[in-house]
Amino acid sequence: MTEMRFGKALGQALEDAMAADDSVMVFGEDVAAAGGPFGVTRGLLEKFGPVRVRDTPISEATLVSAAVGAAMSGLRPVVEIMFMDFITLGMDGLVNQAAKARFMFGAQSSVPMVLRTPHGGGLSAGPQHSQCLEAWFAHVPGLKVVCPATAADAYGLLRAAINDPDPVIFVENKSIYARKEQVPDVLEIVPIGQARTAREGRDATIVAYGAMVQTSLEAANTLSEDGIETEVIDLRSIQPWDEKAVLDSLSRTHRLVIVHEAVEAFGVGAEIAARMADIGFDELDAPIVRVGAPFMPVPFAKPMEDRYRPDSNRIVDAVRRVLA
Amino acid sequence: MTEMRFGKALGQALEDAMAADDSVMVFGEDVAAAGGPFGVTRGLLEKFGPVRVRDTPISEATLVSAAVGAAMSGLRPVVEIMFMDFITLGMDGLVNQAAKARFMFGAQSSVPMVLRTPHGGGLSAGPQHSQCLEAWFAHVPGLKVVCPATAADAYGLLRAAINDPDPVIFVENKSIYARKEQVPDVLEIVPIGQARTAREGRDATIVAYGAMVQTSLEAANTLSEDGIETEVIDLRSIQPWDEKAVLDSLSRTHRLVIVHEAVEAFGVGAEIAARMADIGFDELDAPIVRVGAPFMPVPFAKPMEDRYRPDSNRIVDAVRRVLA
Amino acid sequence: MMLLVRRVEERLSSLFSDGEVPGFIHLSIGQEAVAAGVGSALEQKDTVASTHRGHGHALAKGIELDSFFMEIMGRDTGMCRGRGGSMHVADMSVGMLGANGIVGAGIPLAVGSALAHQTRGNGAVAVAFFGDGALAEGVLHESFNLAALWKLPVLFVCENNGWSEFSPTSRQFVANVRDLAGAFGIESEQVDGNDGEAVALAAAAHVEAARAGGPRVLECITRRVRGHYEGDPQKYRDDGDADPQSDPLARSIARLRAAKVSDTDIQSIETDLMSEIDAALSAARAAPPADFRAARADVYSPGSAA
Amino acid sequence: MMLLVRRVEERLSSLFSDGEVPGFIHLSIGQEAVAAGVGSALEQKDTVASTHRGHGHALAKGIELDSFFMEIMGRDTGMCRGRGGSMHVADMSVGMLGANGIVGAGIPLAVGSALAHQTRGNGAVAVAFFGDGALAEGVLHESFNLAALWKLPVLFVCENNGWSEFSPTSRQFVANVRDLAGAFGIESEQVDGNDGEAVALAAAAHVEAARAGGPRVLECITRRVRGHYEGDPQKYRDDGDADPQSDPLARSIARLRAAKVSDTDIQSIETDLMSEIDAALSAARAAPPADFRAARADVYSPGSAA
Ligand SMILES: Cc1ncc(C[n+]2csc(CCOP(=O)(O)OP(=O)(O)O)c2C)c(N)n1
Ligand SMILES: Cc1ncc(C[n+]2csc(CCOP(=O)(O)OP(=O)(O)O)c2C)c(N)n1
Ligand SMILES: [Mg+2]
Ligand SMILES: [Mg+2]
Repeated sequence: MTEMRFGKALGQALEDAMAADDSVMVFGEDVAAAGGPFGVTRGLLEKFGPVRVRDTPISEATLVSAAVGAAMSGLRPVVEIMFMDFITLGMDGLVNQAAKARFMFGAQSSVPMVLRTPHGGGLSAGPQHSQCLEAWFAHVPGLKVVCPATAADAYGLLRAAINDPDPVIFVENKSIYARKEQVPDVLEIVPIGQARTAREGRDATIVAYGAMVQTSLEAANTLSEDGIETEVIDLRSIQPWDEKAVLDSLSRTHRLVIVHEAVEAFGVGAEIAARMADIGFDELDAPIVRVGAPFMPVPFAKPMEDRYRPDSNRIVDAVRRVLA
Repeated sequence: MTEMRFGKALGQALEDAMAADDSVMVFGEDVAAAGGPFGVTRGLLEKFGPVRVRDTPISEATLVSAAVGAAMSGLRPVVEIMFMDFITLGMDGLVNQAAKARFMFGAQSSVPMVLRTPHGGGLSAGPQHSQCLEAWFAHVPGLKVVCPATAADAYGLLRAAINDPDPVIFVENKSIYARKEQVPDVLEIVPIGQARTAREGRDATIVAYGAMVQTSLEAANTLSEDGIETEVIDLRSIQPWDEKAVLDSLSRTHRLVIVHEAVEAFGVGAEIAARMADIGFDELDAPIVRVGAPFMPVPFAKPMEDRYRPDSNRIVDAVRRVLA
Repeated sequence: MMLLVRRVEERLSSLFSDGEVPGFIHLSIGQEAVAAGVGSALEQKDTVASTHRGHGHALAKGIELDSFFMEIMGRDTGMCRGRGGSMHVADMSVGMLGANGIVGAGIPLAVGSALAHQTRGNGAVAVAFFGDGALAEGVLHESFNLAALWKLPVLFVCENNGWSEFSPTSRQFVANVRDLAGAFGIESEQVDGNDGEAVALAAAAHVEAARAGGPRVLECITRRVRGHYEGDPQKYRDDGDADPQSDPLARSIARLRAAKVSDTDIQSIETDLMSEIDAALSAARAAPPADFRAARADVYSPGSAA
Repeated sequence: MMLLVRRVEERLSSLFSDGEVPGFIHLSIGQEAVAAGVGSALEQKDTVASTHRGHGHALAKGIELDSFFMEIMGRDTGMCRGRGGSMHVADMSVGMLGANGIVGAGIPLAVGSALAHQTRGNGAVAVAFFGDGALAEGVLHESFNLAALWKLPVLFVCENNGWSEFSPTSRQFVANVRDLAGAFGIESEQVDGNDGEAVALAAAAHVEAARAGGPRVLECITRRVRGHYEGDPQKYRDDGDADPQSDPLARSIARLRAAKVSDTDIQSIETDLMSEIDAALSAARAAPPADFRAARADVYSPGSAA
């Protein structure tokens, strides 16, 4: 095992993917010379040169669509959108072009592109620099959506995303870029679509992704002190998501809590809950409870933002509710 | 009662709103001289002149944001986006500006704008002219989302949306523009956020909105021949949605089916199901079943599109499933 | 090529009236010289991103006629297996990256394609076709800038037919293409888009310049003879009938005659074409309908998760 | 005004280092002449849409100092009740439509505001501030076109400080502002953005022209003295130290001196200002923290459904 930061694992994945495949290129605002706003792409320009690693103007719409066009013409572009909030400017390329090209052209070709983007709060960055918008993309047939919770998965899923023939939205929680973790000496590719059991437990299932996996594990530890053993499923991949893993866990625990940092209403958790209220209905011994952000923009002031983001107390309360 | 087309009711609402309030203005691509791609805005230019009714260039991003700026400066703009698919180009103005302005500026002002846009298939218009993307907006705190099912509501909800101090996304199903209906002689404003019981029934509840309300009523009639009486709740408003009306109905029927034309996965129905699997759990006697489009882009060829769009057979099957 | 596009679209027009073609179709009758002229300047490895009015661009890039008709008529054997229709005709094998239902969307796609060509060093050029209406979309600006900044091998072709749907260009866009391109240091040229030879010559020059590195802009002034879409009653329009002198096809035939091509030869080209079209149409009519299950299975690549 | 902006931002810089200001802050030190000069040309009814670097624009439009500090320090009594912070300072009562976290987003907002002014016939002008980095965003193009087409009363002010975050303008944008505006038939002027008087004069002329009908563009060449955000180590930068001669504040003080304003008078302005700032800061420190429940209640208008 070695110690590695979450952000560094991403950079390593980019480096290894670029070394393995000439057609992988990286572009985005300040990703080359400056090494990225969060340092993820540091060193790539020096290693792979200015043809394959490019700083771009502030033109999100064209960056995204150019990635689509490049992917249709033999490259595997990895484009970065500096904050997920700015993806509002690049929706057409993703939704009307990348997502549909394979289907709409009769499977003549795929669009092997990756869009990396950070979501989430914790930096007092305010309402336009903190949003979690992944639910939008999960609703769009043709896109895949991934969100790693650990450094090992950050590496493994990003490698998988780059290898994937279809467009992948790769979401990184910005509050954990600097977090250090133990990772295996040899990092492995992690297939898209398979959840991970982050903790086993018999009493209730928590489904989470991204930074909230760690928060859920903290909640599980707290609950464990009272003899309540929760299983924590790290979804890893949101579209497709591992329905079977969730259903299997639910079939053992019969109680379900779903956690994400995104706004609760109409979020990713809604689909998981809805699906389990259908195919998992007979397994349910209690209401399905979601823990997400309240229905409001992300507030700036630190105490407000702290209260806004789901924390382990809220998860503990939710688990207690499904066990009541 | 008089006969009126769905599209005409919308035009009437615009006309009455403009007559009632000088600050209401209408703009969009080909809405003035040509009267709108579906004829909804026909006659407005002649009645209210080229200052208040404007044809625009094809610049969706700027049209949406200009509506926001205009609404911050004393107007009540009604902007049209010709097909909902093109809203991908105007997301920033909606999500980062309109939705957040009131909150983010400490409630100094609201953004009284309406964005009208048609969704849905049925015209063989293909993957980029048929999408139902309302779930995206329902996930964004600060936006309201409305989708009428009848001509009377088309009128009443559009008047309410224009009067509303907050930004409203007004979604119109394009397959019913030309449908004729009986409407009261005097059309009334319909408050946003209140569902309508389109049909009473004791055996199961169907929740639907937009064009699918009619399809659900057809399904209910079919079921009624077998003695199954379904209640059909027309949601009317998606954000906010009338949780109480749905819960009340569920508390009587104990069985729930949710129907929309949008893709089922991560759609509006997911939130309703998730919410009922939480607060309505004790009322549920059966799995919650959703009927929506399959997880694929809207196909072009007519037989494929027909199979893609939910029809009353699929709704009948779903109701039978929850009654099984 | 012009003749092919014309006759194909005339046939589509009557098929549409007869209800054999579903959805919206946007014909380029009167504008064929643009597609044919630009197409003549391209190699197979070059790529094209097109518009909602893309039949001509697609045919000129070398797509196959049978599967074209099949697509527009929604058959399983259509080039897109009946999932896209008229607005999405595409054939990756000949570098036709697709007609596009989103105005302006082809512009940054072509820029991306050019980025791939440049990065891979394959000497190919990407072409973006777009109408005068698309001039108002912000991606044009972003794409001009990025292409100029990175010296990408891309040719921007503005097909200026004077109309955006039901509105004349003058009520849509105030800049002219040349000044706009010039602001980005991009060389541009305006040509008579109804003169096939002029388009071909200009396109050849600009394609080669773009291939050598750096974007070019070609504006082709042309005329939309039909309505915006088939079935458009065009009540908004009173710009007179098309001047027969300016018809690109008539001009090109006149040129052939002037070059002493005999009427019989011209007639035989036409006859061959018509029978090709007839054959394609019969094949399309006989083709199986689009396959829903196959479509459902093609949202993602096989073997990939989902 | 320049002095106010400078001293306020210097104070913010030290507050930020001390951890009293959360989040990101982008200072306009060295660029004050733009805000002050343009602000001096505006009336109360005029509106301003600004950028992430908007403190100066806000102060110059007449926002109140106490609630400004309170906002940036996240207090309930801040102008935005602690929900927006530095990147969202706004005061509708003085026509300050907000700083903005989205590069370029203020441009079409100002166009919309100008549309309201024109439609209501109230004789007001809207101003869009934006940086050189925003030149690459497509909304600029769309907004130039719409404003020119509709002859809207809007002044576009490009604050060109040579940098977009960590990248120089030359690696971002190839067009120049004048040619770009010119392509749309919009008159523009480039001024020394570090010369308060020059900015004020030019702004006054263009604001009045815009008021009479039709957009104008003013490009102000200036210098970002600090990093992109506070805490930016600026390793990427080697464009030398700021030339003290070009400092807008020093120049404006020199001008005052040349106009025979005495050092004591200048000193007393400064002293007054500092005590105003001290007072605002004390008030902000004493102010109650932002109120979560009130925030939750303010997503929609009261009484409206939700
Ligand atoms: C983003 C977007 N906005 C609007 C439309 C609707 N629309 C289709 S074609 C068209 C006019 C396009 O005009 P132009 O680019 O000149 O092409 P032409 O039809 O003249 O070939 C419009 C507004 C669209 N398809 N996409
Ligand atoms: C749409 C969008 N893209 C990217 C960013 C990140 N970002 C913030 S400021 C900035 C540079 C802006 O440069 P410029 O417009 O010149 O303003 P300056 O910082 O120089 O005042 C960038 C890229 C953003 N906030 N919004
Ligand atoms: Mg045109
Ligand atoms: Mg700058």
